[in-house]
Amino acid sequence: TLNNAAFQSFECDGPTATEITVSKEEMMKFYRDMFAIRRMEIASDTMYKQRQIRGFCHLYDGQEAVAVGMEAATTLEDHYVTAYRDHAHQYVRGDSIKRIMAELTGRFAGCSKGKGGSMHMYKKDANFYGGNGIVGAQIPIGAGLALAIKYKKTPDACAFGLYGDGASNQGQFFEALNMAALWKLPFIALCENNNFAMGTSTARHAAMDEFYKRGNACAVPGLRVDGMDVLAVRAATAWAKEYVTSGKGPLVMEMMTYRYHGHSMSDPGITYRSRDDVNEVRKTRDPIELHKQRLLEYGVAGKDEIKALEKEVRAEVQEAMDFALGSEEPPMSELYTDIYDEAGYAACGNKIRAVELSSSPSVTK
Amino acid sequence: TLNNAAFQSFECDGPTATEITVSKEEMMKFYRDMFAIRRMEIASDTMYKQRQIRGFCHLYDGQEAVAVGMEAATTLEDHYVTAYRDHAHQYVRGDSIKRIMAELTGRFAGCSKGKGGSMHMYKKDANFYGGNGIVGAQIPIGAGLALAIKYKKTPDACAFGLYGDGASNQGQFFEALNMAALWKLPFIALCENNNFAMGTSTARHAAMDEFYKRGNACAVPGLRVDGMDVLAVRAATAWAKEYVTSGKGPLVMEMMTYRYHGHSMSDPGITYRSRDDVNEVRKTRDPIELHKQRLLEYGVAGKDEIKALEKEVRAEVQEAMDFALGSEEPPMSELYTDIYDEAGYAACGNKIRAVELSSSPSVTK
Amino acid sequence: TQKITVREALNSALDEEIANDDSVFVMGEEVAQYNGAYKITKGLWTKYGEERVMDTPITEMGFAGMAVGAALAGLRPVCEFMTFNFSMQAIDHVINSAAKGKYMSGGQLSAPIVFRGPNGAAAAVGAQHSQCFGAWYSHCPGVFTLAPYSAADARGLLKAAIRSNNPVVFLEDELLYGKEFDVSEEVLDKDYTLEIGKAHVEQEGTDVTLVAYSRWVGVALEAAEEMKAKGINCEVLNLRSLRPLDKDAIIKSVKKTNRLVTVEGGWPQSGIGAEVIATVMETEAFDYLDAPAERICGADIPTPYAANLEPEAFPQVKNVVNAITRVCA
Amino acid sequence: TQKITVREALNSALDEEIANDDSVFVMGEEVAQYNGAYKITKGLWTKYGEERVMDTPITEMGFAGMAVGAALAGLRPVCEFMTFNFSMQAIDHVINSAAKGKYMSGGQLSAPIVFRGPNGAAAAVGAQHSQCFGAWYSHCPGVFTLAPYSAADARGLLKAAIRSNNPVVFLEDELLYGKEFDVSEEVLDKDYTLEIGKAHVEQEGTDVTLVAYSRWVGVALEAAEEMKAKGINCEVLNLRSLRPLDKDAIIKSVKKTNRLVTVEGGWPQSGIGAEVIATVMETEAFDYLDAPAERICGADIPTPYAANLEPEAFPQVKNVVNAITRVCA
Ligand SMILES: Cc1ncc(C[n+]2csc(CCOP(=O)(O)OP(=O)(O)O)c2C)c(N)n1
Ligand SMILES: Cc1ncc(C[n+]2csc(CCOP(=O)(O)OP(=O)(O)O)c2C)c(N)n1
Ligand SMILES: [Mg+2]
Ligand SMILES: [Mg+2]
Repeated sequence: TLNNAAFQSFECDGPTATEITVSKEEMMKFYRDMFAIRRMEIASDTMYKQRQIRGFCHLYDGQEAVAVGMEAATTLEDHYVTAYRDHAHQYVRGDSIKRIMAELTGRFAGCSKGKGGSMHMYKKDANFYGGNGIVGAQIPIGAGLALAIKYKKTPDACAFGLYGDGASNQGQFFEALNMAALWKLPFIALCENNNFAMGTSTARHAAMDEFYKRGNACAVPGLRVDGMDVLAVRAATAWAKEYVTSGKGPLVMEMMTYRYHGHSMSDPGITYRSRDDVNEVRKTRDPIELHKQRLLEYGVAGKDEIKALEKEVRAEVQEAMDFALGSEEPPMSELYTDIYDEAGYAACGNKIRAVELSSSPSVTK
Repeated sequence: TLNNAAFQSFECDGPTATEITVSKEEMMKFYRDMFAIRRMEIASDTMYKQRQIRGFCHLYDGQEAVAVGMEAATTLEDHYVTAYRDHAHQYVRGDSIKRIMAELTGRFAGCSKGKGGSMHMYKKDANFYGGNGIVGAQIPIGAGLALAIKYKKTPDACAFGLYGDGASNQGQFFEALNMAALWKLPFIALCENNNFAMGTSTARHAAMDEFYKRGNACAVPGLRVDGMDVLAVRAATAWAKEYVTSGKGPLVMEMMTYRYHGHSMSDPGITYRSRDDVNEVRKTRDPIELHKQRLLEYGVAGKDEIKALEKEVRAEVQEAMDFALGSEEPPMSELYTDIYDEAGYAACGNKIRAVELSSSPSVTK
Repeated sequence: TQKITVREALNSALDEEIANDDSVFVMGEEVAQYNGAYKITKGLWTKYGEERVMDTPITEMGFAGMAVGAALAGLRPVCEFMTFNFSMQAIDHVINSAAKGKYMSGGQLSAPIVFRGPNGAAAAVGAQHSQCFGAWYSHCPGVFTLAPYSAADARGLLKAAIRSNNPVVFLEDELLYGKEFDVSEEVLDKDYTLEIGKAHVEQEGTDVTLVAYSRWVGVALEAAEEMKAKGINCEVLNLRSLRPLDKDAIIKSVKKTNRLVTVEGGWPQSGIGAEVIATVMETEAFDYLDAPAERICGADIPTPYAANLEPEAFPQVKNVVNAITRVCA
Repeated sequence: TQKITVREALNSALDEEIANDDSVFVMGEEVAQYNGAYKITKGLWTKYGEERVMDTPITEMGFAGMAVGAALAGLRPVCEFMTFNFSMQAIDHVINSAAKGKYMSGGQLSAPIVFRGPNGAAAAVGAQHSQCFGAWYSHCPGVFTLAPYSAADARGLLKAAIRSNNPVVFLEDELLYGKEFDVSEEVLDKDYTLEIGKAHVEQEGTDVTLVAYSRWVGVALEAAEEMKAKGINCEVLNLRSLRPLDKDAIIKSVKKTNRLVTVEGGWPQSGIGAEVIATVMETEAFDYLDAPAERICGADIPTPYAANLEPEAFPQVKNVVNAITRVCA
């Protein structure tokens, strides 16, 4: 049974069912996935502090229920794009912690061969299009994925463009939503509202901070969801997918969630909010704790079973760390590959200019 | 007495008075100004066809009541920026038809010395900032003017950013409005809804085409106004100015209007609408005709008086045409001036590169 | 041979490519029902319907981003900017979303997209509507930048661009749209494509190399014609592609003529001419130069409106003639 | 003399200019309460309040446009881009609204605005966060483009930029923010400004001229140091200003040393090095060149993340040393 307050609808009859059917396996999988993401992010934090991960690194702990709940209600036919806070999304779309960690540490075994880094993960074979470092840019890209779905007449598929509360002010959100509405695209603009854009709270960056209602400028309905409750996310996403694939046009979803870490690894995350604020969320709204209580309450699993699973996951994450650190950096030739396709390189005379013209290598793809 | 349907408010208590007090002089001035704009635009059409005006030329006939009504409710302390359809705005801000025509014909006596052309007229001394050829760009510029007004604590002044129905889809509209709302700027985002963005009707370009309600995404109220009735425009603008200067933040106004000409001189304007459509508006909603009927009805002026005034205006426009055609083109040295200030030119070594390096002139300002 | 305009060349190329491949579609402002602001897409909406020819609102950033998304998902959008001046609102998507995606994803993503529209100065449209984006776009790896001159260029390059798996910026010139060119049967073949990255010798010559692209090839050809009377034999190289830049062709021609003048409509600083000259400086061509090369470019100013000023802001035949005369002195 | 970092130089310059002129204010993302993403605006909000130091939402196009509007109305905004990569969302306002306004209005409008922030590659931030915009911005007339290297540059140029009535793009380098430089009393004076458009000879030399800007001046200086041991005496020219480009300084130095290497972090094609070389080609400096000039640039690729690859994508001391060695061979 879901909390009644788990959904708020805007200009649509959102999901009303508070009874949810879910199998034991699913319940356990949700726990496992959320726990794995949490451990992966904590491991990233550690490795960052040890300078094994460099540059920008945006962690997802606190928001796990969103990625896991969404994925539970979608298939790999559904297209998906998010911003730089992308590790968990890469994971739920089927990539391994090993490959994610290898990317974070800049290894050739990483999901982008070590060339993308934390912000740029992709899983094309699972229709996951990244991993975009430019705030807001992923929203029209997501709408474009929806355009392709409609164009190709893929039945029952939709596209998700995920963005933060800060990104929701970007003009291109409105531009893309307007077109998605005009063309009735199967597009879900999904806002992960974690209360802050870097150090700026929603109240300071958005004149109207009920982000699920922001489609009003384009007559697009919205749905606000408790993003800390994986079952609520799953149910809402299922409803939303049904809505947008039925030809009614796009939908705005707002997931109320929270990030525990600072914005990125360079942000301590406690200048614009207090430690107490963060602890309060950890105590009262933590998605993993909440789900664990459910597992116990409904007798899905006992404490020991959960402990065992946690141990297994910890080992898996440790193994991934070891794997990443032990694996090779990309060969130097990779510097010049993956810019064009083969014909493109041929058009360049198979030469790409290096820092020194005279060292420019021959490259064929 | 105004038509009851002249205003529609959104999330605010808009103007309610249907009784309007206006002096005879004002009534005559409105007529004169609207008629002058109409004649000026028709003269431009003629001159364009004679190839005396070149390039893009966007005419304002049909929309005269907006510029004239707005100006009647504002002072030169109020800042103002619009798009490329700017001849009438230049005029109501106090420039002469002569200087406007001289600009259109690329003469040195033009309001931009012949260097701007139809789309780029400005009257800095009257706080008119153009004249912008990039759809949507004028909206944040307008909000920035409002920021300056607030910053300088100019009492009772506000800024207007005028844009078309097509421009209202631009993301920067929402971006600017959000900031204007957060910072409670005295900004009026004023949409001249003339039904079309080039050849695209509002229904085809905007998923939600009640443009006065588009501030909803930023909790900004709106007001829709009969933009063919100069008195309604004046009353609404006065109300709006009062609203935004009282510290309540910005407002969106939508003026329902119509352009008779094609989008620009290269658009015949009858592929996406019929001649009958245009004639219907001319017959039933023409702002000048409407105002003339009022003058007669309320006994402000008799037919002869109106005729005399029209004759005077026609002569003035003819004189402006003659003036423009008889005046000098800019001297060749103007090619290189007005890019930087004096210190800027000095920083360039007082040299600006010409097409041929060896012909580069010395320039000092 | 037959005569067709550049407009007809572009229109027929689009038409054939839409017909040829289900994944090709056109989107942009006024491209469908209005037949295109410059009529390049004329008749396509009527013929193929709104699924293949889509009118967009005036939201360049939004629709360019959507076009990239559609390309990533396997379609082949042709995204029209009414003019390239407006692409500044969307340039983040051209560079950050389209050009860099393949690399950042370790090769996974591919964005087979063409951004096209008129570029550079037209007539009397003022400073905001006259910018040449050749140097900006060709500065960036990951996206090719093409600039046709003739009707054959237009057909062959546009068809090649649409068929390419790499993102392409396709810079047209409004003042060429109405210009007629002779074309052979081969050019009219529905599979006629030109190789991307190859310059074309428009006219062979022995005394000086003129390097140009887009409309400026025409100016160079006229100047060459004028010089012929003075006994100077110009080789005119039409770059066709600004990235990849055909360095071999430039080097080869300079080695032959020993002199170089570049002609472009864009601003001088870090323009195309600068790159051509730097290429000569850095390669064996340098040793063959018998005189310093010269650049003829747009003046280093925003574009003025007045009819007397505007022509002086861009290369005219006389300027090219002057430069050739100096270089060959 | 005293040591200050580039960060302190920028911060103190902003502080003093805000204090000095009521019309100067700072706006951008996280510039106020967060003290700036890179702490360039640290303490300013506390000191001057939100009327002078304004946090904006993440809406580059919107706030850049608003900053231009405010400038047109007589204020002097300093508009921070968190990094210049994000300026692509706003570039239309930089060029079409700020740079061209004065010209189009026949001199009426003036936009005394500074767009500033870190530019080019930082460390390990990937392809979308590493672009150098030096060549793009300096291509365009109407806006000046400055690029400080040292703390003195940073103070003197930023204060000059804020006081200038012309729009200025001010390209900083994140990797220099923490770098300390010796500065004299003069540099710390609250009216210390540097002349816009003047390059600075960082080190006199006789054998070869190294032309660089921003962080790459440091790389050039290190290479010069290394070459000294080999008996080669380099002159290092810090451009400071990319537009106006100080051609006289380049010409003067090349006439003296007869050899030239350019060093930049941006992409090669139509970059700053290309312009420097073309300048030499077109002027009397050409006759003084004893060897062809060489460019050392960022590799012609998007920026990779991996720790082993990334350094190879940008000029290192060894590359400059190699180039000098070749040019002086
Ligand atoms: C266009 C652009 N501007 C600024 C940035 C720098 N930046 C990266 S993330 C971020 C905050 C985004 O906040 P939000 O959208 O709420 O997402 P969250 O980080 O909370 O997931 C900013 C300002 C950027 N990457 N792109
Ligand atoms: C960014 C941009 N995109 C496209 C254009 C080309 N264009 C000029 S006006 C216009 C139509 C604008 O319609 P609307 O905003 O309704 O204004 P109206 O012309 O009706 O006054 C278009 C597409 C432009 N100038 N700028
Ligand atoms: Mg957030
Ligand atoms: Mg309109």
